[in-house]
Amino acid sequence: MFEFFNQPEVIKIIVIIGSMALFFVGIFGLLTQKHLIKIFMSISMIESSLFLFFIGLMYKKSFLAPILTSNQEGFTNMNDPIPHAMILTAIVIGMAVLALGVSFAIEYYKLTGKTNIDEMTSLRH
Amino acid sequence: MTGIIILATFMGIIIIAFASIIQKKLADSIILFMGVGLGSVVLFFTFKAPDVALTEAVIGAGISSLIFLMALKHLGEKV
Amino acid sequence: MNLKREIPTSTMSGFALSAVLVLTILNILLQNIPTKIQTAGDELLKLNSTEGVANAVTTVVVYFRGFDTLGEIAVLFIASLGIGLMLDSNNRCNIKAESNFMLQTASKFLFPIIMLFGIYVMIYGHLSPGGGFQGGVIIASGVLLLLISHKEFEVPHSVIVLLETFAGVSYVLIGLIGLVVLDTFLGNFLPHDISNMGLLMSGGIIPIIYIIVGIKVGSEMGMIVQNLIKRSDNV
Amino acid sequence: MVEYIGYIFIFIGVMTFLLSAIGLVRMPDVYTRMHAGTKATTMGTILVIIGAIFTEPSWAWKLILLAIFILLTNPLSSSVLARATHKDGAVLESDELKEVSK
Repeated sequence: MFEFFNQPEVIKIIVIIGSMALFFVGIFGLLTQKHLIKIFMSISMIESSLFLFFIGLMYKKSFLAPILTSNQEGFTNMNDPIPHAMILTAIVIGMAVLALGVSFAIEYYKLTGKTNIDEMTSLRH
Repeated sequence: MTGIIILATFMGIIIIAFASIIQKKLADSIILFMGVGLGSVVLFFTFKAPDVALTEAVIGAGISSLIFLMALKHLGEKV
Repeated sequence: MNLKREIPTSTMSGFALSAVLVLTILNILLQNIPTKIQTAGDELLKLNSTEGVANAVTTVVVYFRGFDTLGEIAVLFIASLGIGLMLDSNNRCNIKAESNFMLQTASKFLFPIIMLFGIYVMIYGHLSPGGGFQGGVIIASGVLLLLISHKEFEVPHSVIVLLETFAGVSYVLIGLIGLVVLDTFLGNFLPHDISNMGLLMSGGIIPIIYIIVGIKVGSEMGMIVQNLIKRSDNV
Repeated sequence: MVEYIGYIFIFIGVMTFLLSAIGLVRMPDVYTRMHAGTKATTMGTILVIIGAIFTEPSWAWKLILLAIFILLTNPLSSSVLARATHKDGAVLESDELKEVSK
């Protein structure tokens, strides 16, 4: 029974469907919630799902982490390091941009006293 | 065994994320959102990416919670 | 969320249409999963065994994509600058709860250990998981501990300016020296012998660049944290 | 042979974690839940670390440092949490010392 889940195709299907589900949970939060913090949280969830998709798609089960240790010779049988390097910087930059967005929200609340996005209509007319 | 770990962690992450979205109190929502980050750490480590797991552990549990909690302190619960 | 409300037919049909579309795309995706693909990563790992260091991710971040990393820390700098402009910080902590004696004493013991761990992660970034980005954020979380426990603590602005200027200038300077010596921006002009891969003093400029990235990320993240904590509270 | 001693230690540590999780569900109020959730995890983590020292003897110094760090931080964080809940106004479910204190 457990061997069925260890096939590479099945692992890829789990990764694709799981990260799509997390993506749509984030979209659901983005569409239904009104508070600004919930909106930022949903955007962060969508980011997380993309990171999981990126890393999980290049995962090969029998391969090792791309770091040379003392009991293996040469850079063979290793996972692809390019998605790791991309996602590593993307996480840090996503956090900094999230902090910038939160500071914008704090300033907006200080100016107008609104946190509900349905009430933010000052630019509509 | 690896496949079952990946499947269970994905299901846990999705359930925690949905619970975090539909929570009424914002403080509970933020605490549950940290659970999404922790589940991502487990998944990154299972995917043989220890660098990314270390980054996500520091950011998702440390600084990200600070940002959301300071936003909660200034913006308040009122919708 | 009111589930008892009547759902219009157009919404229902749109939902059904999108479900059919998603299933179709999923079907196409699942049928065309290639089992064995040749990626750029294989060539890169081959190149890494002659050019890089033991941690292949570090080689990609610092050496093969070094110019992009320069742009990324510039993005971090601009985000930090924007937060500093948005939240005009005064020298008053706006957390109302008083920290007690236990937290104040223990944070004095814990802060050097956290800094030591951050510097270890930074320096050993080319041999083990870790590196400049992670170490910088760990140092920033150490600063966060002191900011929460000691109300009067503040990182002086001149120190941040000094560290950030030093890190940015030396990154570009090392790149330009590589451009002069080896005709490549960020060329590895220091000796990097393959035979002692795995030692601390190996890899040429790669560990130096990652330490510089760590200093820059640490000072920027520390500034973001300090601005968020010490924001003026007169809303 | 030495690995099996390590596996026994890891098993006892994981069982302590399980007891702590059961306590989190079973206990009636915040303070007793905190008691179950923080004390038992300190012991469980240290037992798992001792087991890891037996299974991988070359990592011993790093693991001992990790144990010292956990011994420093875990009681501190639980103390700060308890202080915060007390300031927030949490009450015991059944306060048996109420008559004595009044």
